[in-house]
Amino acid sequence: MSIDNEIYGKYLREIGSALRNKFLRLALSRAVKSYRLNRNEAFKLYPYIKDKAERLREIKRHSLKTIDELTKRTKDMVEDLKGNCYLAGDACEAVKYIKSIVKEGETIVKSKSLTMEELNINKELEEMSCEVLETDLGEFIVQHLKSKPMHLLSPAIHISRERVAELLSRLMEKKIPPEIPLLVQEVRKYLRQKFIDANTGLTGANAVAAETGTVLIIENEGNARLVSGLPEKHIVVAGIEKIVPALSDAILVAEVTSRYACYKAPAYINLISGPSKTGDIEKQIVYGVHGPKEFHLILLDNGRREMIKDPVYCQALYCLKCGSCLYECPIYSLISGYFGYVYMGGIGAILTRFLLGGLEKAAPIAYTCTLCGRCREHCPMKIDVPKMMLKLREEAVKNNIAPLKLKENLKSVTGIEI
Amino acid sequence: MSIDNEIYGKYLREIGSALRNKFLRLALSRAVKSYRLNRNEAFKLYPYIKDKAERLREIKRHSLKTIDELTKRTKDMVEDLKGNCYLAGDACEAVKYIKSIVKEGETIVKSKSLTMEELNINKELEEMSCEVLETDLGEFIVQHLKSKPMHLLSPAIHISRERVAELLSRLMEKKIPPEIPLLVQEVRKYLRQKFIDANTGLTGANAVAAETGTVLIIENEGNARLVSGLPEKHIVVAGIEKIVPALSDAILVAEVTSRYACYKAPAYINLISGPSKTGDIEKQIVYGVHGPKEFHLILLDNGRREMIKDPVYCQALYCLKCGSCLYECPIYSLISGYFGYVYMGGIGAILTRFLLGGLEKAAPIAYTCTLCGRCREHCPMKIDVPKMMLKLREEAVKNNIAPLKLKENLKSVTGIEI
Amino acid sequence: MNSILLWQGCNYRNNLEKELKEVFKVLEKLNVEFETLSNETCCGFPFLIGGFLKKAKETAGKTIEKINDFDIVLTPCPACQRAFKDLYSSMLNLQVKPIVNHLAEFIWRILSSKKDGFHLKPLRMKIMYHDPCELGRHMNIYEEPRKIISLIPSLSVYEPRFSREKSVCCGGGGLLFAYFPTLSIKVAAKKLVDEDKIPEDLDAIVTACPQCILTLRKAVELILKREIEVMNIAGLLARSIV
Amino acid sequence: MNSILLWQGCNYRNNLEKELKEVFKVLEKLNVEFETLSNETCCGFPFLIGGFLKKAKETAGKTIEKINDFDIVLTPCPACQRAFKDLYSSMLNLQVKPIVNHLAEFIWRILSSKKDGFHLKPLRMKIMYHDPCELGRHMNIYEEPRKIISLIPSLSVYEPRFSREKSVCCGGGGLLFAYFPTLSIKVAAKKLVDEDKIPEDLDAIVTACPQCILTLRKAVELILKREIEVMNIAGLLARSIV
Repeated sequence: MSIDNEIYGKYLREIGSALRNKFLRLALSRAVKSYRLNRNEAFKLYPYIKDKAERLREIKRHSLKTIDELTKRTKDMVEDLKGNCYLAGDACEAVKYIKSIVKEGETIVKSKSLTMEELNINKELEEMSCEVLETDLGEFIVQHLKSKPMHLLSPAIHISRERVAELLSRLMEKKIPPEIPLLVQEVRKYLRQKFIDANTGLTGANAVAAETGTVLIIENEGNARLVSGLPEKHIVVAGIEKIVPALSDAILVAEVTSRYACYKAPAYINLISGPSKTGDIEKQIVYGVHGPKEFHLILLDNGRREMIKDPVYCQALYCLKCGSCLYECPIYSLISGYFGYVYMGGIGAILTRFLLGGLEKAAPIAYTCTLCGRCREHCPMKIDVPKMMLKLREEAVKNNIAPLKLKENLKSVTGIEI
Repeated sequence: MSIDNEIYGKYLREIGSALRNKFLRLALSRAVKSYRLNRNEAFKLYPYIKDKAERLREIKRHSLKTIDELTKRTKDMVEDLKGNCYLAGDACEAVKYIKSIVKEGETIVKSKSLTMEELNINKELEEMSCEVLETDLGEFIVQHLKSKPMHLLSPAIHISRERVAELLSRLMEKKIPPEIPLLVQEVRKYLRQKFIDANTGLTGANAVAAETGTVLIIENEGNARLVSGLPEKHIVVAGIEKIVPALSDAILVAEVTSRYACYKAPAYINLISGPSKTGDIEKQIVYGVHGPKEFHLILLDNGRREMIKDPVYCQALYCLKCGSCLYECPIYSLISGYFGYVYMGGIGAILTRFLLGGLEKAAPIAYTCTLCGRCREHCPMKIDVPKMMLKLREEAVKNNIAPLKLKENLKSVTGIEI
Repeated sequence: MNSILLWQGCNYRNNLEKELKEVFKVLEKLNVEFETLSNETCCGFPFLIGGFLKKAKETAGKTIEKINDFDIVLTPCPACQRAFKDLYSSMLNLQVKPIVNHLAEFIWRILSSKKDGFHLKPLRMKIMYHDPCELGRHMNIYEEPRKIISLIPSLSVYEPRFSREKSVCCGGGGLLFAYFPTLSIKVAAKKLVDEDKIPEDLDAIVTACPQCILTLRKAVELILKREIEVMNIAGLLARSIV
Repeated sequence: MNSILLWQGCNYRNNLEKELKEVFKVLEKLNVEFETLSNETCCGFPFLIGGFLKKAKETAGKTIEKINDFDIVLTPCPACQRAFKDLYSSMLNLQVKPIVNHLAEFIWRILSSKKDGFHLKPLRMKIMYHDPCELGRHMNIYEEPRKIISLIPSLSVYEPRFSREKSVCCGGGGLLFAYFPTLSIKVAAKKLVDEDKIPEDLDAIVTACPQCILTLRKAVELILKREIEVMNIAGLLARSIV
């Protein structure tokens, strides 16, 4: 197989089949419609949100500039609060650390985290005979159907209620009709016992406040609260770009992310600082009361410091994963998560390049982008994706992996040999 | 029995016995010492906290002035998010509402809330054959020992590890040694099953953000997360004075409260907006996923609007319940919660007068205060407790319930008949 | 007087000959004296955005030699315009001497300066103006095409719900039309139907970029299967100007 | 010259006669001409803070009549001072004409103005100054007593960890000494031992309020059972001034 085919072939075939998927088309246009409706309502309720986004952009810029200081304060604070804070240089180190905390055969509950995907942790933990469960409804469905998440916020957008009913009927060994509220209840029941049995909870973070060593998690279903609240051990994996100076900055992240993700208000914002504790008997501090006894925060580099140093790519780390760019992207709104690898959409191409997949996975995405810049208009952080795409393509060419078909085509159009 | 004896007699006898309680004295001086140590450390870590307190004072002042607007926005938002918001005029109405939601024989878990004490809800629910469990460790101990909470933040400060061990041995029907970490673990075990069985969770709130309809709960043990996260129904009772305009204001409440309560960072700050929800299957919104299906916010007046109208008493509603004044009060640091009724300390006298107990319960506290003003110096909101005490005493005299002994004594000192 | 070069661009030269003639016609009607190059080749834009920077530099160097003697370079292609005005300098560190104008800017300047020197006859048709990404979001030109359109009597203009900064791409940008034409055309069809929600009685889509014309035209023909014209703004003007 | 009234206060008149004599002595040494009232009665402060506002108004009215002819009212009792300067107006809406000074303020003014008109002999003792709540937190007078003390040679001053705005109450404020003396004295004892952590070799506690003197003295006698003097700042000065 040629390198070109290896890099582009499967990707293009997937897109081709996505284009023929009628349910996906229906689901996507439903999703885009509800997204826009919610967005308009959310923005009307919060007239100052654009100013807040602008303020946050400045905070993010400043945070990346002072990342070393911020990382240090975070670590100091988490440890001061008797939590553990580990600075992982790459995915390998992070996995090794997690494996040193988790024991063979544990039940492990997870709540949605893109960053965790960089670790391929499910496979790693399953090798330790652990049962690893995604608990976000969409992720749960995708995991059990061995499918691929198709959206940051609605990973199972491409799966019909009938397929979910089939899946659950199989899991629960009884006939479950394809009614959505019922399906949700059955997943609740199924996972509730898993939550209770779980030894370790794994989550990501939407922001980390250095000043207080606080992890912030936004969610709607209430699974992250249980993942981080019931087991004896809670492990958080967060990219270093999630760190902001103060708690109020982290809240700004939550506000801007939520609004641009079109929530009037997310049901839950969880702020967690170290393990649970009490001094209620004779003022003696004991760790691990109703919540975890062990709290581990893994701050992941895994290519991020390299990004920070690059004046063009750097701003990709401002990304809040609000998904605002996706539904407004002409390509994504047609083929959803197929336009991406793990990180989706145009911005996903840059993250893929640095964090997970490398240039070979990023290049096909970069060349599927129309460079139209609509994402930049909708991005709360005004991330200049087209500009970064140009640099990605430049890198692809330098590495001799630009798509052959494109080269041929350009030659025939311009009459110039490349 | 004379009115004077009824009002002052039992109270003075309790104080007398508190003065003779050696364990209480030891526990209190231990508590004060650790409070001051933690306070110094916390203030050193957060040099701007006094400015934040000043900003918050302004926000509180403004919020009380615009309480009608804020209440309306809160109700609108909570309902928009498919939660319920009930404006309770008094404790009776609140109780009636709660009883309309809770069913006979339910298991009910509670997390610490002073406001809830105004409702005497435990008794009310027990009459419905419900099992009502305090889940904050200190409250749990106090509840099961049928004692009285002695501090806002450390309700069981007056109870020794030996007495706790005795209690737990009885509850678990096995011998449990008086080692504090072990005691904590046993309570965890005992309550974990209750959390799982519970039908309804009751909590208070440290702040309510009107803009987003969000309830904020600060805690360290992780019980509030389970109370508000596991049962099908979550009921919040909050005084209307807890409402602030925006989420960032609520976070300011959390920061100032925590710092003045001497936490470097509380383990958890929970932000809850409506019931749990998902749109993960075909974008159809379903309420009640891993968290509660029903969310009820009760905004309680119960005398607060009367306070707001009074130019002197009004500022008692700025109180964050941080407990900062208590350990620095010459009376409280000697006799703890005996200096108070349900709401403790000097500030407690004013709250007692309006919210729970009335003037007859407030008067003995008011006359036990030295009016020294040390609380005002330590209060983040600079609440002028001595000034309000003078007004309370004036009211006591007007209602003919000033202490007889004092009158006699003043006569003998001044030679003037009162 | 200024020397003016009409830079035609590959797409016009190779694929849009009829449209190119309309450009000539309009410029003549407006009494613009201009030249064209007999040896015009690619400006390098496809190489620039394809990542082929070495090739782009080579091509750009040659192009600059050809155009630098003129005072004004005029082009109906916003990609060429952007290459000259922005990308040559930002990506290749090369400078272009002449003033570079997109055709729409240039035409509007003339139309607005000599109010009585020409006559526009009414066009009884319903059109929609599509903002090309290269012209709009990338070069910030939104108003001139609309102003030109507004001068034509009797024209009914449909403004889609997303336009200007929020306009939806035709699907042909970023070389996608060259790399993956099926996807490109599907984007165009979705744009017209789901995003712009073009009305039943629309007669024409007017735009200002040759790539947009090609992509949208394909979508109209192959997927929408409707009789909607897709035309350059010069083509519209050519019909009206007397 | 100004007419000066020394308002003695009930506590001095009834319970601290020795201390009152020391006040007289100091004022005489400093050549202050002053009068006292033979018909001095309660200023009304206890009624004010006890909630007995009607009685307070009655008492205050009579008091004002007695003191309004003077230019300056001088008092060793900060409660009386606060009544005259603050509470009469804020709680009763009554105004007092003369300037009202606490003794410590007044003395410091004289001492600081005539540097050479007096001689202070050394006192070889270790003292702690206790800020009375009425004088400190309520009237904002923290420095004058300390400045007076600092003039006395050889004196060793122990500054407790909580002082000035953060000073711990003696337990006698707010009529608690009248209402619940046991509690009051326990507060005083706890204050001295746990809060001020007074050193082993402390000879005296100096303060500027008769109620503080009484409460702390009781605690020292009954609970601490130590031989520590509790004295007024005038008492200290009386010993030193020649």
